[in-house]
Amino acid sequence: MTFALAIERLALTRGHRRLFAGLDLSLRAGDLLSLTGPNGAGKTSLLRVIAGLLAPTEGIVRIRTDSGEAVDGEDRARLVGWLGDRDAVKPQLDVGEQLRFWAKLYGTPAPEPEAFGLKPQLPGQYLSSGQKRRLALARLVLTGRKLWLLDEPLAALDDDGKALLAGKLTAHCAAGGIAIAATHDPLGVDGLTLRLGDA
Amino acid sequence: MTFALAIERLALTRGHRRLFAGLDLSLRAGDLLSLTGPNGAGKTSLLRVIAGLLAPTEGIVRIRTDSGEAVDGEDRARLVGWLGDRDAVKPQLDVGEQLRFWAKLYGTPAPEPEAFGLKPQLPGQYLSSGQKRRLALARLVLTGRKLWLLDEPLAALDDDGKALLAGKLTAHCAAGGIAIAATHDPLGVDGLTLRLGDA
Amino acid sequence: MLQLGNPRRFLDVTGKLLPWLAAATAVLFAVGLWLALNVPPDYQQGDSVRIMFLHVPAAWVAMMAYGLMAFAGATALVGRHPLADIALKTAAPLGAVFTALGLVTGSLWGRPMWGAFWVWDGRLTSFLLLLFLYLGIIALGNAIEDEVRAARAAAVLAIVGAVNLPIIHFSVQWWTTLHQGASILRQGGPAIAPVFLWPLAIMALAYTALFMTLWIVRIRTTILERKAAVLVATGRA
Amino acid sequence: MSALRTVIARDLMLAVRAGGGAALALAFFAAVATLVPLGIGPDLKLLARIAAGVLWVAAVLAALLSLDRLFQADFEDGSLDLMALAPLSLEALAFAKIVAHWLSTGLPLTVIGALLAVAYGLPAAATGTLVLALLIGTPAVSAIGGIGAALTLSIRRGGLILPFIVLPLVAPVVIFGAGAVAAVLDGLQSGALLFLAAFSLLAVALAPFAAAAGVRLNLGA
Amino acid sequence: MSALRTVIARDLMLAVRAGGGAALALAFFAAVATLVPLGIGPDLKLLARIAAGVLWVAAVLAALLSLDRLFQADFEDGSLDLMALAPLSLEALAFAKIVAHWLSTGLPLTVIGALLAVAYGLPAAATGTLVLALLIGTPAVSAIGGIGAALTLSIRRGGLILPFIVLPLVAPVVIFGAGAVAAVLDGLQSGALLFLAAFSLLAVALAPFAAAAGVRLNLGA
Ligand code: HEM
Ligand SMILES: Nc1ncnc2c1ncn2[C@@H]1O[C@H](COP(=O)(O)OP(=O)(O)OP(=O)(O)O)[C@@H](O)[C@H]1O
Ligand SMILES: Nc1ncnc2c1ncn2[C@@H]1O[C@H](COP(=O)(O)OP(=O)(O)OP(=O)(O)O)[C@@H](O)[C@H]1O
Ligand SMILES: [Mg+2]
Ligand SMILES: [Mg+2]
Repeated sequence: MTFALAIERLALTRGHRRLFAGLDLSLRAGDLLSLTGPNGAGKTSLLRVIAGLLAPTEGIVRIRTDSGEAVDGEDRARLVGWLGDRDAVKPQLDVGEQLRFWAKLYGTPAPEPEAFGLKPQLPGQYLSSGQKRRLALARLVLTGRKLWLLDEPLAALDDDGKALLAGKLTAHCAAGGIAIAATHDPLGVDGLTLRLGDA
Repeated sequence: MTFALAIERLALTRGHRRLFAGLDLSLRAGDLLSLTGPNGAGKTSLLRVIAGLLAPTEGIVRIRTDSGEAVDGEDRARLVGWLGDRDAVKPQLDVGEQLRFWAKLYGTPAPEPEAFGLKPQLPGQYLSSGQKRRLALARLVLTGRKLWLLDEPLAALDDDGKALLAGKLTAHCAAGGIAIAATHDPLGVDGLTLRLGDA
Repeated sequence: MLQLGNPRRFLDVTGKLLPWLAAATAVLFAVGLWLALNVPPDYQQGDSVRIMFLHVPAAWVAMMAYGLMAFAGATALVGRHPLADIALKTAAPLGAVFTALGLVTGSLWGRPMWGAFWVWDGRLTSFLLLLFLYLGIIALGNAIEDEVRAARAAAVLAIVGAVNLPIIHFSVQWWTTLHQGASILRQGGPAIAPVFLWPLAIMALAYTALFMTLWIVRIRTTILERKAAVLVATGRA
Repeated sequence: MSALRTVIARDLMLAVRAGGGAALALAFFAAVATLVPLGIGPDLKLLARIAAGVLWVAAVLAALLSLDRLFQADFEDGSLDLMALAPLSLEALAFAKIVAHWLSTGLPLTVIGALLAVAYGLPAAATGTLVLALLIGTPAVSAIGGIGAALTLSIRRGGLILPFIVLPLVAPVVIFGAGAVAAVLDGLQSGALLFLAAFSLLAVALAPFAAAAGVRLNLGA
Repeated sequence: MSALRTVIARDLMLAVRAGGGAALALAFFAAVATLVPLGIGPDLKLLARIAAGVLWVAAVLAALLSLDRLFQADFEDGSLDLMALAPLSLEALAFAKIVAHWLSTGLPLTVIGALLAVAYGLPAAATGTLVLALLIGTPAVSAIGGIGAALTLSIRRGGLILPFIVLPLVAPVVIFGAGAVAAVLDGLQSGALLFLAAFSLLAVALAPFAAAAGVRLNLGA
């Protein structure tokens, strides 16, 4: 048995607008999926549904863990690594403090900020857009979760940052993880693609 | 005499870190400049200095208007169209209300939201990342200013949005404007490039 | 009770019940008001004692309505039942109206009794807070667009707010207060002349029947409205 | 002129819609007024005695409450940059925001204040004076609060500015405002309202400059 | 357990650093206490008489002031999503946030409350009771405020609704808290402190569940 994600007949309607319906998807350990589609197609919404943060209108999302256990409902949350479209960076804390906090919360070791091109003493308030994105990426990596959900991970990253991201994605999938990334640009890593509703 | 921008010996130090120094630059009507460089190089900071929102440590920024008048200091603000890294979208107002407000404030006609792929009745709270970016772009266009400063304008835009941006940039420069865009990705329009400090 | 939880069954049963309930309300009010107008004037309060028959039952029903609403809220949260959602949502405005009625009649009574329309005593203030609570629940329910989420939020608040009920009731014991102490619902039996007791009891029944009638009507209309909305949305109407 | 009106209209709309601003302040005011009798007991004579003081303090605090986000929200989401670049001086912008704040809180506070004064059993003449005082004094509160809000915009320890800058400046408003009512209650003549008017005028005239300086300082941060 | 401690420690740090949270609440509390005597005049007997009520109302409002952003900031910047996905139930998260809020405001408010009571001329015995009452009662305020903050998280008119939710629920705290002090002043026996303790216990025990329900509800918005 290996880690796997199965989505069946998933549908979501937000404020009278049907974003997607009858969506089926199955991914296995090692798969990387690029989620594309026009602005407002529902990429972010789909990621939230998969994470269990948003209830779908219909359908189910189920994860099979390495031990063969089928996990759905709220328990899914414990398997998800999240990189949202907002950076969740606190202006009052410095880079090191933020990483240590999340590491403690997720019960994993905190990574070296330098490995992500960040200075540990820099306060969140002074970070440039790309530096914030790098911090968010570091936080994703530290969760150690097997299902990564990334929302526009390339935003604000420079070439070096993009290579860093590609490296992390490759390593994650090679280690038996699954990653789904909503993006408008190529991730620089081979993988599957799902295009959501062209309006 | 045509519209022109001249930067001389510009230097900026933020919190003990020298971001750039001795920067000289001169642009003329029709020029499009891509500002590139690694995360934290100082692209956003340079744009703020040019707009007059941030005082440089050294050097000057001067604009010559069509009528040959040389404008520097705070008066520069009146010539700048700004698209920041944050979207300045209010959750409580709908798309149409936001555009009408900025149009009135800048004393120009409000554009059709539909021309930017937006529904006028959609509340700011529900906009997707790309929709917010499109709103910010619409706001830049409505200012009617001759010097455009754009910070990561491509972020969150889909292919159609990128084409829209490229079109607006082309039209702006063709009409005798100047545009400077901090970006990590090609804008899809021919132009000059300035690369800031590789650390 | 369980069978009533099914919306269709609820419509059936209440459809038969409703005319009787409405008739009972009318009769109770007629008798109650007639009695109230014919009791002898109080030796202290004179004719203004008659406001009691409007005031006290209004206050009681306002509190009872809150209790029922909170119960519906608990059912909605535990059982995730759509009918409980509707019961909660429809009870709130009705309860608010009865609370307002209790406040207005109390104020009118307070003018001759205390020389002021309003005093800041414990019972009056806590009853005013009950009105706020009702308004808060209504506002919260309306502020959230999604029906299920709105019902759940309102339910949480309704349950939490139930602590206010004992506070209103016991407030007269806990503070030195101007308001009448417990004279009817108290340990050791009512301390009120029997001539007043009977009309008061009948008026209390009348108010209760009125509340029930209105509540059932509102629940029925909401069920039918939602059915219609589903039909329209699915293109079947 | 039209830019000024535009900003005022928009800030009013945000204040009303967001709920965060105007409604919260009013609800807060009403809350204070409701809680105080619960705290000090139902003695009507005592309540009438302290009514003016309590209502003034409550009104000032309610106004200040919504003031700390006067520029903050626009600063955080980038709107302030765009406003600084608009054809409108920062002074005019600050003035517009202060006016909008007063219209959305000061003015309604005055109206609610009248109701609460009656509920507290304040005599009619004193209630009239209180309302007049609130009408004259609340613009000063909006203006002074605006200075504080601008100065604390990006300062990390902004919270401390409130007691050290705003409090000493609003104290005269409370003193003259409540003093005017006390004088009426005691049947005395008093120039408190005149002082209040003078102070308020001064505050409204000077605040936009101070606030604009504060904003300018913080944009470059 | 360790996750709980981690969140508490981080929220405390944010409250202290931001200035917005803890410092603002304390400053506000001190401001009310300073302004009230200015508003009602320097009558010491009167001040002592109303001290407990005024200080309680001020403390409750100061605590509530910082409460409306208890979850808001984390919601807006996306941190709440990450916390919902962390190995920590939403109930535990809500509890941690309530505890952190109490530590950063309720507790210091109690200390400052003691000082202010003395400044208001409250007798020693009554001051002791006031401090005890604040210590017992402020956790309930944090807990109740937490419920309100969670329920109104994503609502556009949240600010308007919040006082309606919170006010009726905190009223008992003010009543019993100030009542306990009044009883001591009048030389009466009173069970107010017991009631307060019971109410506070109930509030703290139940609030995490209600608040978690509110957060869960709003994450899907
Ligand atoms: C605005 C003013 C008033 C309000 C908000 C008010 C509120 C209430 C409430 C909530 C109750 C029900 C308490 C319970 O059963 O637990 C009640 C009952 C009662 N009220 Fe009032 N009241 C007001 C004025 C008055 C006045 C002026 C009188 C007469 C002097 C009065 C006499 C009574 C009596 C006799 C009861 C029944 C007591 C019992 O046995 O529970 N009320 N009122
Ligand atoms: N107030 C400040 N004090 C100290 N350092 C600061 C301050 N503001 C910004 N910095 C630092 O200045 C550098 C430049 O930031 P800037 O936002 O200009 O970078 P950028 O080129 O736009 O980067 P990105 O590509 O990530 O957007 C960053 O390293 C940042 O940490
Ligand atoms: N609560 C809501 N009520 C109504 N409509 C909503 C709500 N939330 C989101 N929407 C709408 O749902 C659509 C999908 O939004 P979503 O953020 O999932 O898009 P996206 O594919 O991520 O777009 P982008 O590429 O711009 O990030 C948008 O059109 C948005 O306006
Ligand atoms: Mg998106
Ligand atoms: Mg940048």
